[in-house]
Amino acid sequence: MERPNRRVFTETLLTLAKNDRRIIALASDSRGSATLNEFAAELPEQFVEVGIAEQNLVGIAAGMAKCGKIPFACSPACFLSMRSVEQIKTDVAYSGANVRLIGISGGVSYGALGSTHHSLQDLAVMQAIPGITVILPADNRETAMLTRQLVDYPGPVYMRLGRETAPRVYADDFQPEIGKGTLLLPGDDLTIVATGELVRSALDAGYLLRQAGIAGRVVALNTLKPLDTEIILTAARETGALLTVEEHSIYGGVGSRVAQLLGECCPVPLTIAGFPDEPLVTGNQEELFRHYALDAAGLAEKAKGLLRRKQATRR
Amino acid sequence: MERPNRRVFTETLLTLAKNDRRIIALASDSRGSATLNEFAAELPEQFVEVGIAEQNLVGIAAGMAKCGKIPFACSPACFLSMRSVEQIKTDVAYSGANVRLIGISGGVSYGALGSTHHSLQDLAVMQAIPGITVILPADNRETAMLTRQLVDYPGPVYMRLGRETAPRVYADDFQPEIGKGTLLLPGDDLTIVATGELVRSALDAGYLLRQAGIAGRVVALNTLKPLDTEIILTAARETGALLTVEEHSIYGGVGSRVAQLLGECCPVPLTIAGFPDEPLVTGNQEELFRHYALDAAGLAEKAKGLLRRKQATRR
Amino acid sequence: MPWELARNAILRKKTAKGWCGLKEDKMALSELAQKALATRREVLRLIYRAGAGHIGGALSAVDLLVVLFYDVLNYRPEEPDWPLRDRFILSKGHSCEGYYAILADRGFFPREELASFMKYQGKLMGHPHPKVPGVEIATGSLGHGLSVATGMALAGKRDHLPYRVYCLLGDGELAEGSVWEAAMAAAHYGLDNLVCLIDCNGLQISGPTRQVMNTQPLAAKWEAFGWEVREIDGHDLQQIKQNLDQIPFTIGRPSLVIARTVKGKGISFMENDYHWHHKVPNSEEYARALKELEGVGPGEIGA
Amino acid sequence: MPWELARNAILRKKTAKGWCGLKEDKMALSELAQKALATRREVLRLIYRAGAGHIGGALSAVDLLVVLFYDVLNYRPEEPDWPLRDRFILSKGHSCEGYYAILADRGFFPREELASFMKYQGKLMGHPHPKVPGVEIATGSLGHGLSVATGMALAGKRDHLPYRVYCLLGDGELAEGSVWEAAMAAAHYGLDNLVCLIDCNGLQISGPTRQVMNTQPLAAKWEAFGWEVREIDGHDLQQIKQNLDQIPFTIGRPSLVIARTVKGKGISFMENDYHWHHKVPNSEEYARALKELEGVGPGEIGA
Ligand SMILES: Cc1ncc(C[n+]2csc(CCOP(=O)(O)OP(=O)(O)O)c2C)c(N)n1
Ligand SMILES: Cc1ncc(C[n+]2csc(CCOP(=O)(O)OP(=O)(O)O)c2C)c(N)n1
Ligand SMILES: [Mg+2]
Ligand SMILES: [Mg+2]
Repeated sequence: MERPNRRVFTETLLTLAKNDRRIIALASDSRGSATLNEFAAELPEQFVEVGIAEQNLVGIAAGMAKCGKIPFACSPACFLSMRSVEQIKTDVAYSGANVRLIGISGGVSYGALGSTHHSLQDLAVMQAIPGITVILPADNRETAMLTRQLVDYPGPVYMRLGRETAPRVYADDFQPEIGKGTLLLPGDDLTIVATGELVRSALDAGYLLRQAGIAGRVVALNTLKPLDTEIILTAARETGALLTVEEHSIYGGVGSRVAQLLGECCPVPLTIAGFPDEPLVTGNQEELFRHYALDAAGLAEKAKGLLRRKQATRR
Repeated sequence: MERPNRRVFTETLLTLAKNDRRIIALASDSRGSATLNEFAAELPEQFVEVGIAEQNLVGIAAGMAKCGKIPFACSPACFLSMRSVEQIKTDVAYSGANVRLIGISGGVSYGALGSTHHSLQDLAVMQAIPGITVILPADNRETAMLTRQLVDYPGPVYMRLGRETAPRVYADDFQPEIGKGTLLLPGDDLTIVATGELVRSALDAGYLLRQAGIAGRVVALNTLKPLDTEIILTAARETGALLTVEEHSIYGGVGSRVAQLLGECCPVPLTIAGFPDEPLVTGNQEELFRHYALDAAGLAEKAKGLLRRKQATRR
Repeated sequence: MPWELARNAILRKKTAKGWCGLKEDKMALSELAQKALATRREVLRLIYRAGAGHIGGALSAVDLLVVLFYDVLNYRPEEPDWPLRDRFILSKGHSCEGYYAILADRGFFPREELASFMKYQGKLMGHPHPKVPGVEIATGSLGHGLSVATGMALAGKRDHLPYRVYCLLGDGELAEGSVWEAAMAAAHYGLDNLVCLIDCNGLQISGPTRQVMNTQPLAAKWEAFGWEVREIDGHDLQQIKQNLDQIPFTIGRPSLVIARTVKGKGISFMENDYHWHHKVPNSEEYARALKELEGVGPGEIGA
Repeated sequence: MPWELARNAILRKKTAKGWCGLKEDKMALSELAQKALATRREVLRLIYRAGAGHIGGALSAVDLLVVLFYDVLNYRPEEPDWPLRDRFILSKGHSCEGYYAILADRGFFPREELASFMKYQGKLMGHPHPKVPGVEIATGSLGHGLSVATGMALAGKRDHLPYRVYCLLGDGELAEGSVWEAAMAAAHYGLDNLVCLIDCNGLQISGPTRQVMNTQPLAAKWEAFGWEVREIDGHDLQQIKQNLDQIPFTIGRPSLVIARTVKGKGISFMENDYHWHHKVPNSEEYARALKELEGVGPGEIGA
């Protein structure tokens, strides 16, 4: 049964932490959202609660990292990536502290709670800070396996996890790797490049396109930085058109990073699917995905538009 | 005689404020860097000092804006755009408070003071926040005229100003407008799109190219958001290759925004000139520009490389 | 400036009688109690219908909100931007349900709007936003409100206007450093037109505030930061009213009200239980809770 | 845990004698005074040569740094990552000149490196960065240091290690809310292995701290936040030493030292003048200043 990635993360972390005293979980009154209650109860000496103080969360984590700990600082992505971003820039990234920043309930997970609770700028700012690996797992399996890899991964990391149940994407023998994209569906008409928990919608869009006779390739990125440039450039060369998909502002995230790569190496038509640069309507995550055409049907439509554009330029 | 843009800004603001009691200048122990000492002395009732507390600076400015004031919150760009960014997102942008955020000594103005004092992520994060106009004037004249336009410009604004003397770009009859790009030098071989105080270097690079027999077009953007898409797309169609120039990370700023526009409307070869995604060497602003090939000579070389790429793809 | 204080006192009196938007005269305590009960019922209903919301902190804040909006604040519902209005900022923005219920009851927007709470394309989100009439600023991220309130109070001082600014914070929220930035600045500028109320229910999401991150002792902290502090029972309407009638507590200083409250107040099985921070009652719990909040009278909201 | 405290005391004693990297025994006060003078000279020289830097706050902090690095802290310059070392964090990172001078004198890096201060491709930037041996974390943005120090002290507690963590802040810096987040957490976790020193020179960039943004009364604030507070003369080497020898001031609480200092200390025309926060002396001023700092003796740095 599928579960929320944040829950899978915490369970994995607890298992790891039982055999590795270096691992510390930190929360900012975010134990519930991060599902860290069990961790706090079982390993109180490896748990740190800082209260509602996200700047301090990151500073403390950096200090502990510099003393040999492997801190996982878990806080809602909206607050972690904004309220404490200067600490992330300076105490973590610039100082090279091995902190794992876990952005819980990322994107529009919090739906109708409004913009204060949406993290739609996190990829933009994290990407622009040198030295941070930016990870967005798609499903439970990937979350568990990347969490394991995180323990001894060098340098600071930002990992964003969703709040709701994450539908399965990968088979049981899938071996994800940080920094390596995955070809999910072959095809040569165009490529959908998706990240995070929208990978499932992108894959479903790929199937919808098949039904419409379009061979859409689907590629998943679990890491925005460092980017798997190889898989994207291959897709650009072989399919000649890319649709990027992300739970983020259309500016500064996956789409803009891919746009940059294409412009610098292989200019082809591109469509960026994400949240528009305007205040969002009220709604839960699913409603917002539908409203802004980020569900499978919406993505398939965008892909068709892109294909028409590709064909028009070729003519 | 040319002077630093921050100084021109403050003088203009003081002149305006003398006739407009709505205008408030706010500082966070940044009076010196913002050259607000004279303002504070002449108009104490329109000046607010909050001390070293950038979050509070923005919150207070938002509150004053909601009471009919036109607050200009002036603080080093590195702190303003990061330490208080969640206040900018929520209190200013999301709440629609008419605050003018003035990022002083932006980019690498503070040179050898190190990364804590560089603002190379500000454009990325501001661009991803809905509702903020992002302005980067090039020279003294443009700074003065845009400052005047800011007073009654609707909605929140982030304006970034440099610390050092800004060399002249524009003639005395130039009429800049927020959101409107300017063609500085005609040419059809390629286009250099530059922003902020690097416009001058871009223009000089254009002249260097001429000497080398290359007709490089030079376009200046004083506004990143809303973007003058017209002038960029025209350049893309007419010159077939773009080099963007910014005092910012290569990720998430002007280059990535232009890349996105090109990918979505007119895919052509692109080169993004900015600071690489790595810790910078020690140096003052000029040394850093030279080191990272953002001076006129460096930009001209980049342009030549781009031209070769354009010609290769055409062949 | 003592002359200004005297002038403001006169202006505020006039305001309450003549300029103010309140149709009725000041309410009797019994009426306020009815309003509080009705507001609690509406909080429960909103959250039950939406299947979401933050019930514990909404209920602990009701009595403070009722005294503020039915007795203390000057405003004009038909002219929400009236420049002389007192400002209210719900810094603990997650407690928006009671706030919405009261704004609707006072006529800032039609009561029917309440049905859209957290619904697709609705106007009322899970945290306050200024597109809702009566809301001054977006909150929901904790620790922002007092800075904004400080800016508003400072603007009032600079313009010599008689309005006051009231800001409500949670006790867990006091761990945010930004609160102390604002506290320091408000005292520095001597903003005696600023009132901060702490909904001191002793709990936050993860448990008792003393255990999660102890923000106590509140009085000593705020006094050291230059505020005039009073501690009251946050569910005693008369005490709330009496103290808020004495603003500023000291001339030249901002006023702090530490309101001792009970999280989940009014619904026995929610009281003092941090799990009810944002748990949503099931149908059986809803019925039981509604029953406990029964009461009749003219003050009933949204009945 | 009293047993742990006793154990740590024993371990720390051992450390000072045996494990520690210090070649010489503890210094006499007169030697410390020489070091302070020499450090001030080096501060002046670094800033004059670089044509940049923050001289006022660097000079006010010298005596605190000297006592810390020549008397109090346990460390091994040849093994800067030694796990049992005491940690020092210069939260007011702009005062790096004295810090660099002392680190070089203690052997963390070759003295010649000082010549690269703020120079193109040099190692020593205008604010500390951990690529410089002896520096634990990058500072320069104010208000970060105490959180990091709190994390280090907490890690020490969790691992039952005897090291201590010392953190130096400016008095203007205390306006940053993040400082109070850290202060609250350090007290919450009873970090008596954490020492915060305030370089209380009464000035910041724009003027007297009382006017810019009054962070006073310091003692009342920190006490309310749960710290044990002592106020000392920040230029009296003996007083500094005596008080730092008594850490923790109280078992189970973090210790705060309010050091009354003079900005620009040691150079008469810079003393108590906020313009010298980051003004760079011209050649005439340089000569005059150097003359005031003359003094001879074995402790001279970089002579
Ligand atoms: C900056 C920020 N961090 C975290 C949260 C998530 N959050 C919402 S309510 C809450 C607990 C608030 O506790 P308290 O201030 O005591 O409020 P009350 O008990 O009155 O509900 C938290 C942590 C938030 N809204 N904003
Ligand atoms: C977050 C942040 N805001 C602003 C600055 C700019 N700044 C550098 S030093 C300084 C004044 C510091 O005053 P104080 O803490 O009293 O230090 P001291 O007097 O010891 O120099 C300021 C505002 C900064 N470095 N970091
Ligand atoms: Mg509470
Ligand atoms: Mg000072």
